[in-house]
Amino acid sequence: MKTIFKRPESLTLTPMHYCPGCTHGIIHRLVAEVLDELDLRERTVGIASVGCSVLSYNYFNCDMQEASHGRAPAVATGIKRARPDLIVFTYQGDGDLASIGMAEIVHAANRGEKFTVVFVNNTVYGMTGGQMAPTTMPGQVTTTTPRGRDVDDIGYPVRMCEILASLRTPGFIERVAANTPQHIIRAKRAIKKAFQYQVEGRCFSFVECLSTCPTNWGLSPYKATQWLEENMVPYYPLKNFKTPEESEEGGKNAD
Amino acid sequence: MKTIFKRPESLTLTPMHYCPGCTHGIIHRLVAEVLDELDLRERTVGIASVGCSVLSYNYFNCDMQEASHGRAPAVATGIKRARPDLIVFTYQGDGDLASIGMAEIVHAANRGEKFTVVFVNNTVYGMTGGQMAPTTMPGQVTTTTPRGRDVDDIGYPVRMCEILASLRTPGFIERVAANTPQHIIRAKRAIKKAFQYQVEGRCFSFVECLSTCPTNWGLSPYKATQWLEENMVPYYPLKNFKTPEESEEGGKNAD
Amino acid sequence: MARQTQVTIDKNRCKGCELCVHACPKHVLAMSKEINDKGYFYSEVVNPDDCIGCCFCAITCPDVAIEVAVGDNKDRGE
Amino acid sequence: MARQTQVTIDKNRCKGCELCVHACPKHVLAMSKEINDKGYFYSEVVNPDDCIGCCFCAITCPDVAIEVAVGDNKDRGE
Amino acid sequence: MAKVLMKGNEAIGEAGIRAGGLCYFCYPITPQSEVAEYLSRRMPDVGGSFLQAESEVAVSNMLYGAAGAGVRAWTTSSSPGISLMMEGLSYIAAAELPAVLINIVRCGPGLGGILPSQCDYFQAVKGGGHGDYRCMVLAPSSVQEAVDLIPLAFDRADRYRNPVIVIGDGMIGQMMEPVEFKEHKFPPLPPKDWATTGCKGRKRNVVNSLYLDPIEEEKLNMKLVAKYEQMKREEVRYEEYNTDKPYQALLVAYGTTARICKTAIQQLVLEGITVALLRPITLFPFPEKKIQELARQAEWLMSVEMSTGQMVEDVRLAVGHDRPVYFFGRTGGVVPTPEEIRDAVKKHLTGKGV
Amino acid sequence: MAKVLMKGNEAIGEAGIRAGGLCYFCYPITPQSEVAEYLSRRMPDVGGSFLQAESEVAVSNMLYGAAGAGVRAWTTSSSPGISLMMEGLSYIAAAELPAVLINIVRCGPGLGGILPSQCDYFQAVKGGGHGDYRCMVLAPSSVQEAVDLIPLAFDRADRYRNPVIVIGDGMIGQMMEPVEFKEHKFPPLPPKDWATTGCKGRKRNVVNSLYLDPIEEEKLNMKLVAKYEQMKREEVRYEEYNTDKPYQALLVAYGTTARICKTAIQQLVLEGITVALLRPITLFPFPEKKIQELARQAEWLMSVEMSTGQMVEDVRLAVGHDRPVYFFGRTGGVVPTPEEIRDAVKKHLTGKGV
Amino acid sequence: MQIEAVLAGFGGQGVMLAGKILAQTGMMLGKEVVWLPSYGPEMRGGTANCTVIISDEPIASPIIPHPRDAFVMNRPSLEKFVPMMRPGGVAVINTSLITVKPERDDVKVVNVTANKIAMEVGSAKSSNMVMLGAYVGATDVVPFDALMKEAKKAFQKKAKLASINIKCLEQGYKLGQAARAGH
Amino acid sequence: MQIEAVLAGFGGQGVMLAGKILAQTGMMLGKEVVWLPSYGPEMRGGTANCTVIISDEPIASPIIPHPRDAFVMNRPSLEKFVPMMRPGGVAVINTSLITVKPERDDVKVVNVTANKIAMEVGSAKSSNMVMLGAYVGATDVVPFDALMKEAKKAFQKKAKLASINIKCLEQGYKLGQAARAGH
Ligand SMILES: Cc1ncc(C[n+]2csc(CCOP(=O)(O)OP(=O)(O)O)c2C)c(N)n1
Ligand SMILES: Cc1ncc(C[n+]2csc(CCOP(=O)(O)OP(=O)(O)O)c2C)c(N)n1
Ligand code: SF4
Ligand code: SF4
Ligand code: SF4
Ligand code: SF4
Repeated sequence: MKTIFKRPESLTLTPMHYCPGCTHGIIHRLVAEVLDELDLRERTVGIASVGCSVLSYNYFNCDMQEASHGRAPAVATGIKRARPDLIVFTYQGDGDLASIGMAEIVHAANRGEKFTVVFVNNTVYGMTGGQMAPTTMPGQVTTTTPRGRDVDDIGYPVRMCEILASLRTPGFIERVAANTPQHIIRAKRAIKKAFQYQVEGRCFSFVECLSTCPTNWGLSPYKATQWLEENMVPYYPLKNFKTPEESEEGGKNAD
Repeated sequence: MKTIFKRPESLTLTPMHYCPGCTHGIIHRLVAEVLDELDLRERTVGIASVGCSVLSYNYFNCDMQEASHGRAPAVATGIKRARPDLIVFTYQGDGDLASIGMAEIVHAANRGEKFTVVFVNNTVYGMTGGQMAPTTMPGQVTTTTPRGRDVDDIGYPVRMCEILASLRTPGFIERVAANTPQHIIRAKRAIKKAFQYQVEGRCFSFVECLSTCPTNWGLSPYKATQWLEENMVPYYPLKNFKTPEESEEGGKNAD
Repeated sequence: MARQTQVTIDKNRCKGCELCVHACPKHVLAMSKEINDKGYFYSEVVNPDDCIGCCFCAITCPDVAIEVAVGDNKDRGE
Repeated sequence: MARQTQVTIDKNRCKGCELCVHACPKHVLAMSKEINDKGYFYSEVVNPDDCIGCCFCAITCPDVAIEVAVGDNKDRGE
Repeated sequence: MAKVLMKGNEAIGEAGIRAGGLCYFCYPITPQSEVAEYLSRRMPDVGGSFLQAESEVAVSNMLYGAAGAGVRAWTTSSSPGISLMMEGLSYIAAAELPAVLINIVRCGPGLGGILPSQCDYFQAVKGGGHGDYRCMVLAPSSVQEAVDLIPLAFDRADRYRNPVIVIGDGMIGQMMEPVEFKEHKFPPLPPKDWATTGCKGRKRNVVNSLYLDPIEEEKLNMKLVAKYEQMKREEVRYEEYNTDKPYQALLVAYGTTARICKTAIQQLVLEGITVALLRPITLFPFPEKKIQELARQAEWLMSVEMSTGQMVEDVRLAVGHDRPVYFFGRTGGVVPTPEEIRDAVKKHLTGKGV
Repeated sequence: MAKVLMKGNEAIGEAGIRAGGLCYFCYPITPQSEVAEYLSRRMPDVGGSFLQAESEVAVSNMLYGAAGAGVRAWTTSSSPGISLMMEGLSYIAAAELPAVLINIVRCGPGLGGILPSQCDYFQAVKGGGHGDYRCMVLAPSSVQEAVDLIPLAFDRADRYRNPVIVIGDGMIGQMMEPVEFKEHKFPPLPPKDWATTGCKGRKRNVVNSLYLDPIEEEKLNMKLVAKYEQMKREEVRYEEYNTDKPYQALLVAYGTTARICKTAIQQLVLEGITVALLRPITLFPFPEKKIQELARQAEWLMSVEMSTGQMVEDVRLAVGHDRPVYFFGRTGGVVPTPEEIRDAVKKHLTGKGV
Repeated sequence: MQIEAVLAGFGGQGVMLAGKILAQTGMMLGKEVVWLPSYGPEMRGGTANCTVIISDEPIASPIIPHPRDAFVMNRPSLEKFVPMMRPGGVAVINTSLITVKPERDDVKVVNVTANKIAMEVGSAKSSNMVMLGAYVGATDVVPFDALMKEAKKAFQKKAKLASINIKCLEQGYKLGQAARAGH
Repeated sequence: MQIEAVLAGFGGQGVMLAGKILAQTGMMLGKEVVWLPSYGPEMRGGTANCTVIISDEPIASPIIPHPRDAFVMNRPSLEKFVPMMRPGGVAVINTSLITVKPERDDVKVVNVTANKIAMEVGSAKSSNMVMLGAYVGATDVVPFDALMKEAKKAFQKKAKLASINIKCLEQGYKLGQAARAGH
């Protein structure tokens, strides 16, 4: 027998604390597989951010730093500027990256910092108990939008790929999802590309991964994957928004 | 004789402290004229932000608050949420709004806060002595980019209108310039529209005004207006990026 | 069916989310009636012969509890 | 030329930036040889008769030092 | 009103509303997010304004704006979130704006842990932001007291035009206790004629903290000092426990730690050891004089805290070298047991140092 | 090396480079932006890294990242900017990372003014961020001393794995004085085997400050306390002035204020009044013992500060009620003159209180 | 007299609610009460617990390192909390889900097949009420009629569930009483 | 002995550089020196100033509320600084730009048409050197040859300007000396 699917070396053996069916675990595995396949584990520093994935420093089998809430891109910038030879990635939730961390992610992307961001969008603040996130869907009930998100009062969900793609600085920006095997396979491809761009020293790379939070959505894990498909995907289109190749060309023509 | 051009009532008589030829003064006057014309002076609160225009609380002849660096949109949100009947505007430089204040402006715009932002982009930190701003042009020499802004190291200038226009929440977004009489006349039209949208309670409104900093650019005031035209306008196109009417329609079709 | 495959589920890593059961196009997996050490009803292989080795179960398992192997001999010919 | 106009510059508000001089399409303004209270060479009206009342000088003055008035009588006919 | 069983965080939310805190800005953080959750449900009913901001930095500046517009504005947060408000808080104090901040303290430094702690004493009391400013700091030791102190916090914020911090911990926020919402009456407040509400019919108002002239800036500093001195004269609040009988030693403890000290004291009484407790309710102004007075009758004092020793400095400042001032603390979310405190007291009685 | 006339801020920049501070992050703020301007020119030449960040919040987290990767990282800022670093600083202290922060203090609170001040003493010394942590705090009183203390700051940051703050004011930053860059030798440092540099050939390293288990968190707190106690034993630095002769009173002052006190003392000597000065060079650890010792020979003490009274608390903590401790301060950017200090001293000598 | 009970299980098993009803009952009886939930990241594992204290005196520390009693609805809770109990306390154990035995001989163990009983009554979701009934039956920390009154109030909005829950409470109570008598 | 001079004018008139050369001269003479610029928002008005202290003793406060001497190149500087001077000091005034007279009779006034002289020598930009020369000529705070040496060093990279600047310094010095002798 030949093992065709097994636990990647870049994941530790520690069981993950995520709720049953939470797709954080899938995204962890994808990142770990990519580190294995590109043989980066021993020169990588990952940044765990504040959110359910804060304990990811226990799961990624490489050097890790835990960042303060929202500031993982600044921490990553610090590491990469200090040691450009290291491979650096951040793993951030949507509360972390799109709310409190907006300035840090926009500026890291705009400076073209040569690290990789794995952005997990599950439309809520998971760890603190399901409060509204900037990414919460219109009408979605959360613990701080008990009547559903009212877009007239607090606006529409923030789409990070769209924002970052609007910057002139070259980068790799793609949105994927972790809710079905097909989407997951594509997600891995995007994450791999993102790291490759970093290895080549090409550009900032950013993969937004739509993810579930069965616990705070109040849905079974499977129902949650369906909810994601039906509600999130139409608003958060899955596609590549930018590659450095395009940006360079585009740049030549546009400006 | 009939006076066809005079000092607006919404400016105090205090002489402004700006350097000779600095177009901050022009933009002040435009805002004041609009307040006069729409009869808003007595129910307006302006927010002075940290930058050369911090002392604008001495010049605008209405109630004023001075905000901490970059946070004028949060201060404005606080006022507008507390007293939706007031007319609120922020007056912010590019260091203030596009660097430290990135999270606050993006989120205020995304929530669709119903106030008006006058954003003065002069490509440098004027008050602190001409350091690089996020808006500094490629190759531009500043006191912290002595060899010129190196886009490979720190990326391209941030274009705020483009970023904010990428948000789904309806808004009014326009870029104008204060360097020639023609541009100034158009700038005033945009600022007036911006306030009108607020008066109608329609949306967040944002006018970016390209401005000069003769002192830190090391140019005479007139040369500075030319430099603006030749270097800034091609990269920062002067146009309307968004109106609530469009966003509403677009919204219906797109999502 | 052409090749021999083996799906191994680490029962005590399983949190009973059922994603693998839904992911499997061949209904190879089902939830047990027993609970594991953590107190979860875990996923089991119930129709091993139907497995086509697509790895969809493993791909969807958030807890990386599933390993998949394929028979070497049958493989070789392909 | 059709109407009578009057450009008034508040000499001591002027910082001598010369923007108004450049803005005027009719070369109505020029910089003085004297300095004002703040020590600046200020702008003056040197060719009042050429003024067409376009207000460009006032529009560009960052220090709001310029007022423009037009003659009422000539105006009426228009 | 009848007592209801209520979670501390929700009771705090309700107390805020009843005190007229109709403008609430927040950012989720354990262990206080339930205040926000409660208010997101309640605020629309009472016509108030609830907004979840993008960050605590934004929150502190929204408070500034709303308070500057003359509305009672407040927030709740926890340690790291409060640290992010330090610049904003300094601005609020400098612009003399009334705002109420409630810190449901968790363990630090850094991300730390979410369990109860009192490790933000210095930050609250000495001023964690830049510049010479002080906040009035109130420290309830039960859900009921939290509910009672919140109206006071709003009143004093307005009266002094100064930020007021209410400091609790995860226990107060998370636990349910029976509470009663009483009516609180205060003397009339001066009108907020300094607020930016549109200048119709009056001279324009400016809310500001920039001073280019050092003489003017020093005047502001002196005006602030005068306010703090007034607080020291008029606002000191504390609870005495067992001070009516003779006592060998005096414990000083605030918040939930004081509750545990009381149990320890009860246990000691059974062993014939008499110990008293002074519980500061205002941490700033600190009940310095009262402690000096009570210290005279004690052989020694002991500050009991969930920290590595912060309030103990203020106790030492009060009594100088006149009496030994010991310290007993647990940190990191470990809540001291009455037994530990009892043992610590006994150690000092037998002359053995800790 | 020969003396050169150099602006304080530029000298600080150069001293940082010479101390191996090759990773510098900053955000412009008066009165210290020239450090950044200098380093933007110099860093490329020495192969270091210069980055102007988007904000001070980002700066503090960049420091965290770079320090965690084992590189000497530092920043310079001023009061409001430092307030924005409070959360980050608390994380740096909690994760036991070495970083050097230089605060060229301006007037506060709020936006305040840019003139010299010492109003951030509490923030630096008591910990402005959340949680139980302390920074080592160094206070130079001239450009030369700033240049000399910076290598020490980097060394001690590494040695203790703790943030070190150097506190100056606009005078030190803006003025030119003659300076000499001396060679500084320190004992070898332990290898940074905890840094995140890629786990090749070793177990993986984690830089973190989250503790779910209160016992573990308390262990961290105790480990930090042990470091601070070691600093108190080994790192206290101060300068004595005129203490070798008998003196009636002892002034305590740091930084530029201490320089002015010296002139005042010279003036007093001419009038036959003998006064000594203790100038703390480390504000934390504070020269508590030395002050106690010197206080014995003085009738009274006076803390002289550009604040409304902050260090005076530490002086009082040191001497208790054994001697009167007076305070003299100017704030808001008003720098006290030697004459004022002289007069304040004379007032107390005649028995009249201030 | 002060009693402390920790109530623990999976999220969704209703231990928090059971604790609240118990505390509410104590309050209505004029006692001092505290209800303190676990909070924060530990929740993510899917477990939940709370502590209820009922006392005649003002309550000192609401954090109880060593509760007198425990009421455990799943195995991780058993493993976590039973070892912390004070000798002499009562441990009510949901043997529907817990197959191992607690390794304590100094506490009184009350075994209840809570899920099974609740299922029989009408809804597996009411297993928490079986447990609560059994706990009160085994300890008499509060009079049963007072408990019933508060439980009825708690469920009054959901008439359907109410009767099932009440029945579960009664069944549990009987079991508890029996176990108590049994020793 | 300690002397303090404030040097003030518009931004661009070169008062900062003049101050640096003076301080540098003091340092090379083995004196204690401090050069302190004005900084911050006041700059925006377009004025600039610095203070130079030269002393035999370590220097206490570098902020001098009442300087002995002043060297003012425009009217706002005259209005700001001359009233602050200590009695007995020397005020060097650029009468090319300042038409009003200082309202002090207790300081010694040295009038210099600095712009005019500099223009005649070859560049209006060198008016600061005329002023500096005049100040040193009127006060002898440092020996003129030492000042010349440092000035030459300061301009050595710009050979063309150097000679003009040096000439301006000399012209100024002569005027200063004359004014000194005149009283
Ligand atoms: C400064 C600060 N504010 C708030 C928090 C509390 N907090 C912890 S996790 C979190 C949000 C997490 O949400 P998200 O980033 O979406 O990640 P998820 O948990 O959903 O994976 C918040 C607000 C904190 N730790 N620090
Ligand atoms: C927290 C904080 N950081 C930095 C500063 C210093 N500062 C004052 S103004 C300014 C930048 C101003 O630049 P910009 O916003 O572009 O306005 P301009 O002066 O060019 O009009 C900075 C960084 C400050 N006051 N507060
Ligand atoms: S709370 Fe949501 S995001 Fe967090 S672990 Fe559970 S399911 Fe995942
Ligand atoms: S520094 Fe620049 S932006 Fe500021 S007032 Fe002068 S010219 Fe205007
Ligand atoms: S996907 Fe994994 S955790 Fe979920 S049921 Fe299957 S084996 Fe268990
Ligand atoms: S534009 Fe105004 S300030 Fe400039 S020269 Fe003309 S009048 Fe003077």
